[in-house]
Amino acid sequence: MNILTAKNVTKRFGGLVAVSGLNIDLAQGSIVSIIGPNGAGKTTFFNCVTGFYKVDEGEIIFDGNLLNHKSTDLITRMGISRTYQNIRLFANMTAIENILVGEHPHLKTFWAEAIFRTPRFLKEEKDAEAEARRLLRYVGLAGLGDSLARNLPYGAQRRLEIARALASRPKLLLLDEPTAGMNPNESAEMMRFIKNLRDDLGITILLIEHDMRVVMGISEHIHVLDFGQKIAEGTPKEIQRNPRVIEAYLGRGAASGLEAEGVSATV
Amino acid sequence: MKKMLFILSVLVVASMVLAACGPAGPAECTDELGCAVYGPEDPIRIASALVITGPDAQLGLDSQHGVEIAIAMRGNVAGHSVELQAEDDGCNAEGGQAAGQKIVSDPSIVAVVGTSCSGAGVPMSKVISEAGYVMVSPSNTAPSLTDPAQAWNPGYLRTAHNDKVQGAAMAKFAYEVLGLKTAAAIHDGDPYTEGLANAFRESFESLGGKVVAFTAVSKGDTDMKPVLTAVAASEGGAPEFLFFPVFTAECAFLAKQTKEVTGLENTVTAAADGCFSAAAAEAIGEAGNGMYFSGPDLSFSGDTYTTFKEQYNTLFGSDPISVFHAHAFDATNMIFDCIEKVGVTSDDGSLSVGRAALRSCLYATSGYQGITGTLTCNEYGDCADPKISVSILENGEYKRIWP
Amino acid sequence: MNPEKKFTLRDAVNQGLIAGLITSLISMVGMVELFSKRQLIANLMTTAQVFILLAPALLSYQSARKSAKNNALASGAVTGFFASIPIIVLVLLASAFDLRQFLVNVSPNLISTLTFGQGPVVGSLILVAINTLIGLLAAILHQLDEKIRNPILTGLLWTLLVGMFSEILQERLRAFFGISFTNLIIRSKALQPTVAVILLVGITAIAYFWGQRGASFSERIANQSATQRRNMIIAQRVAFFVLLLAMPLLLGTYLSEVVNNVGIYVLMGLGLNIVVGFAGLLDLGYVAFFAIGAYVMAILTSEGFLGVAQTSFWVALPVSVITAVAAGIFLGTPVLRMRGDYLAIVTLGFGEIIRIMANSDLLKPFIGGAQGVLQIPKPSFFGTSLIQPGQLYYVVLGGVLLAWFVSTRLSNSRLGRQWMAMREDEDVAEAMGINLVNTKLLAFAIGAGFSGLSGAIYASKLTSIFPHSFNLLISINVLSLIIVGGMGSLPGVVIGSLILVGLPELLREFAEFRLWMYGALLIVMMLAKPEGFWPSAITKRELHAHDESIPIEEPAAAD
Amino acid sequence: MQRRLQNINYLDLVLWLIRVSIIVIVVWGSIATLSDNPYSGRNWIDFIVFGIAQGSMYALIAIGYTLVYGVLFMINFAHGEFFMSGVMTATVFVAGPLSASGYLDRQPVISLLLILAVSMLTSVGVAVLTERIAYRPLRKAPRLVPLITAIGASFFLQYTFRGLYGSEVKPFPQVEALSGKIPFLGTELLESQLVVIIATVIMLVGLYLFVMRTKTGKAIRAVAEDKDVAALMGIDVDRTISITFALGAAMAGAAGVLYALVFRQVHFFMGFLPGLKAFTAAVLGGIGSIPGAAIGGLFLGIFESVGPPLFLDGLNVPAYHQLKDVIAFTMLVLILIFRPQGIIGERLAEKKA
Repeated sequence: MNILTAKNVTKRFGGLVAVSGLNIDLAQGSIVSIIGPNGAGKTTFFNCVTGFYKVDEGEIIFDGNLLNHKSTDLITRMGISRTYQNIRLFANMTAIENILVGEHPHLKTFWAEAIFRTPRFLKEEKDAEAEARRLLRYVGLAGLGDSLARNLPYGAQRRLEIARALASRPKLLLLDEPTAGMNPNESAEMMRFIKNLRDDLGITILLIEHDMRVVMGISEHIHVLDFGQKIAEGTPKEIQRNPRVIEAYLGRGAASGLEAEGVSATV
Repeated sequence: MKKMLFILSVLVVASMVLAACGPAGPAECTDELGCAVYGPEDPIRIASALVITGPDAQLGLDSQHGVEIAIAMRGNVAGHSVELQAEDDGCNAEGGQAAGQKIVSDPSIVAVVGTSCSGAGVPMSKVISEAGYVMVSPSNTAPSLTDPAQAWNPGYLRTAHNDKVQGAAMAKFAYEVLGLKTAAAIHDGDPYTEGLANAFRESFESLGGKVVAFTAVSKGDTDMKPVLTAVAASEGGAPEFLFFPVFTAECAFLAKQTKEVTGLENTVTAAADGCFSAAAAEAIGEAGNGMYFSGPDLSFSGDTYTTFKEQYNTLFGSDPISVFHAHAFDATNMIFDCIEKVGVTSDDGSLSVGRAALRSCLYATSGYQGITGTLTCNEYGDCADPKISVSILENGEYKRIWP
Repeated sequence: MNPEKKFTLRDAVNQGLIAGLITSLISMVGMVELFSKRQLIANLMTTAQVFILLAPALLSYQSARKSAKNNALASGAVTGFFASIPIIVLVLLASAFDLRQFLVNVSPNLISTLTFGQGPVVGSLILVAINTLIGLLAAILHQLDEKIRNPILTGLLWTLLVGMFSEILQERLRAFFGISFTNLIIRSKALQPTVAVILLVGITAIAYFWGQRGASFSERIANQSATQRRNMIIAQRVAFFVLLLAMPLLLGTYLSEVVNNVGIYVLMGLGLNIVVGFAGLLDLGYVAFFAIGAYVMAILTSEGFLGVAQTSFWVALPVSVITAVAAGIFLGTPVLRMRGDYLAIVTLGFGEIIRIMANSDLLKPFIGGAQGVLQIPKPSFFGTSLIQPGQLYYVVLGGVLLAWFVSTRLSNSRLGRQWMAMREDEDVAEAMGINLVNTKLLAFAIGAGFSGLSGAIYASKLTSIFPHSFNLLISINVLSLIIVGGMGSLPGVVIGSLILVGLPELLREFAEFRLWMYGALLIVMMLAKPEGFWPSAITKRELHAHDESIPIEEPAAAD
Repeated sequence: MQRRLQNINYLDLVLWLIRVSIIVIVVWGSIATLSDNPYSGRNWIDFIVFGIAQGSMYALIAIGYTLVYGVLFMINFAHGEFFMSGVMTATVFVAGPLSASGYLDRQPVISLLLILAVSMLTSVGVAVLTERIAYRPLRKAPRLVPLITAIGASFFLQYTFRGLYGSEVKPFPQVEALSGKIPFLGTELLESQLVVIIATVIMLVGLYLFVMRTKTGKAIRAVAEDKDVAALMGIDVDRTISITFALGAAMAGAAGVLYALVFRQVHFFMGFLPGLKAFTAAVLGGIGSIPGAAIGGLFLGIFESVGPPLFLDGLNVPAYHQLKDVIAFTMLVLILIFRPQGIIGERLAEKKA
């Protein structure tokens, strides 16, 4: 069964077509990668899925629900959660506080209960904190709960961001370049970690990645984007042999440096 | 920070402990509101609560000088010297209330001269009256202050004229002296100017004239031409007389721009005492030629005023800078007269002034000869001799022409 | 401080000239002259002299701090010396020409204050001598050991403070100890010289011994058992509350009035703190809700012709608050999608619109227009009308405690974290499932509620309200006090209100320069101490983001 | 989930309600006024002319906001004070003495140029100092911080100049050569107003060409686009920002003199309200765009002058001119809510959103 179906998704910025007629199906419990050169529309697609951008054409269906006109917070509540290419933690909050914010969709007490410290509120806060500490341990940051997010080392920040995304108990996790800036050892570690996420928690994972070793190592299925269009899809093996992919990559140089989508999104 | 707090609390606690050994109570007093009691050597203490800081400071300082001269010229009151506690009313409600609270927390103060601004007078009148004190304002003009249905309180009197008087005087001048039948009035949303403009409108209409436009600008406006154009185009035709009792800045804009608006070239313009000062005349410049200004009659005469002016010059190095010094002088002297009337001097030379007695004495003032005229207080504390004069501005000089 | 940058003689000269220019500026705007009448120590020192010497002293201290140890004293003296140059230029210019026709405050009186009444030539020499001396003293002070320096600074500060507030102190001392005792200490609003010396020495000594003993004291506290510590905290709290409750008795009528005014602003500050400090939404039209609370209270309770219901204070109070909350939601809704500075400007516009409407002839039949609403009764409590400031104090205190309580509880809850997250990064907060609409509206609504409560108490305390009391400056004032105290910090709100509202109330001269000082304070605080005097933990973190180093050690890998 | 959906609807509902009610008031008011028609055609032309003259000044001040916003993304709240400081200083030190000595009437052109120069130089000096002391150290701070500093700078400057020159209204001398009236479209135009309009057009065009054509202008645009890249290209960012402030302040200084020519008095508080209005104008036209500031200024000026009689007279609002600022602020709010990119702005606004 498909957990996410994108049908003919198109997103334009002025004259620029960032994503054009994209079709992507995601099977429940799979690990799927989106790859492509800079400016191919990968992050834009993530932003469309999470409701940060409104889709111009086509539809995105998650778990049987149409996402097109839903707001970002609602989509998160439905079970999609993400990380960012350039880590976007709440830098001045502690690690625990970051995760607690992530748990937000599952906290049920009414805000006024906080004023009176109702037993329900106290219990919920206690449970939330315990859950946050558990997640912190799970991503291997035990004992760092009270340090500020921005004071954490780079790799720890990446993992904290994933912990924060996990806190909302997603069914689908979108990871935007989870191994960017990591050395081969760290990347390998992250790959194992991502696999465990799926195997232990059953979360479907969609990732954007440039590191081909990571992509080929963990993906069960790969979509290749270029100029906002899908040029290929298939298993890692198929993709490696696909001439269009090779041309897209080798013909125009390897992918490195800043991704242009982020820029086009803000200009 | 914590250390500061600690030391502070040590000081506070120390003063608490020491407070236990306070002084003895006051002398005997039969007045229902209590008495102000002074030892044989103590000075009588009165307070002033005038606006002595901020943009309106000139107004208040001028009045305060009036009080100080009254004290200096009087010398001793009932055998005691007089000490002035000068407070600031800030020209706003909070300032008036705070000054009032400060005054009533001092039992040695017997009476107050103040406030300058009506807005400060409203809450202060309440504070002063509730505490059993009495105040005489030299420059509050708002009608509400002596209206028992509004803000009047039993401890409040004033020697300044009620706005109703000034508005009526201007209306009378325009209708009867100048013989103009249509008029317009513009205020700027200040309670003072709005009250004056309204009083003018009522009087002018009751005299039989027609107010073709009654409108307002905002403080800080500079471009008055749209509003003036609208006035010129009012249904009853362009007014023959335009009254804008606003303060200097807006007054000068209105005066200058009236001349530039088609349809108002021949309209007679007039303002009130908010724009009646040397600085205002300078700000208006040539555009003010032939413009009328109403204000309290400043043609004070008599020996007292001559002495007063000399004193003012020696003490403060200038001629009076505003219009209410004389009212303050009279207010202070009214208070002194009543202290002498109701104060009880005991054998050892100490003086006790009953507060209720002082109040009723002040309210009973009748035919008092002050430098602002003959003052008689009505039952709600309006004591001013309602003499309003109208002056014309010619080449930067004010010339009194009416009455 | 900056070892990589050498502090040269030239820098010391520059510091001196800057100090001199600052002093000249405060002289030219009239602050020195205004304070020349307020004596600090009888016949010896006026507040004006403190202002003249403050900038040279501070910058000389700064020079000494920055320069190498062996020439610190010289730097201080040089800075002090050069600080007098711009002042002397001003003095000479003013003696040669009549500057007064251009610069209204350069009066003979000012020049005489600047030259200690000795004429331009002798006076200038004295000025040079004194400034150099002050510079040297400041440098010496810096060279002293911290254990001695801090007590001296504490002593100086407190003596100056007592001197400044001697007028108020005089009144209190009279009330407690009688006139004759008071006259020993303070006469004609100034501290007696001997008393000043005793104070200085005494406080310095106390501070010194406190500093000496402090270490062992805190050690003893650290050694206490948990229950002992808890008992102590409880005891402290009880003592604090008793002190709060006993305040009016200690303060007397006038100071209670001042405290009430401060309290009104604390209440507003706590509200704005939620909006700006917690949620990060800069609201410059905050006065609108204050006005709405005040007007609702006024119209509902007034006994005058504008009153519609003549209800009691306690009935009108919740109505005022609810109206303000509704207004907060109503005005908050259209601006929800705006951020940062746009939001600030739009809310400023709202504030002005509300004020102009209240002042307009259009609404005059309903809310009195320029003439305001009069005859608002003071609150009564079981039949007693709370006329005295000392009684009203408890109403204000109740309001402040309520707002404080709600603020603390909310900031430590899920909602508090939502606000924090939203302040940090709105997009990510939304992606974490936070509904921005609700979260922002809650901040606006609760902030508006506190402000409305404050306005309602204000109206009833003042017994009359005028639209002019609700101008933009109130919003600026409240914003300033939050910033001075520390954004997001509750004790900061109190400190800020005491400094910005209480101080000008007590030192009326300051009233003239209130806004000037607010302006200067806002700039200086943002440059030097953006976290405020009593910072909240989170703001401190945020503003010193670039100062801290990141721990290098990475912890154990995933388990 | 149902509740969430309602919330979104609630937001749109409120926005729609605002839109509809404003349109109803405006349309109804206009129809009522026009059917009643208390004003002649000439009156309407007068209103528009007054509006254009006032709007020109808004436009000149708005330039400063737009330039600084374009470069720093910061609302320079103190900009109105730059406007005030220049003309106050020029009035006190130059215009007053020149007028007293009679030189002003003998040599009006030289005198005016002198006044203009002093005003512009003072404004520029104040602006550069303010930028150096209060803004530059905060360039990396969170975004609210410089805004708060700017508010502080605004009040500090206002009350410094009040302390220096006093709180009274200072008269600016009437220039005889500019006090006549010129017939225009069936009404009369004041010469001073004509000077304002012409001077504004000249300065705006000059500034536009400067920013578009010169090297410094290109540097400004590069810094506005991306500070880091500009720095890499060898542009001195700090200096460019200073120049931007100076340019804006020079325009404000000139606007101050024009203001004084028309209204003939100056005051320490005179910068505050025009500053706010000019900001409104800048937003109206699309902040960051120079032609936008010009169009926004004119639009706001005309709106303020024509709006109250057109919308409110017919509704029988008493003393409707009091509500002029309500109209201006309402417009600001509406623009920011419904069209934050302004009338012609596009690029910068989206960058900001």
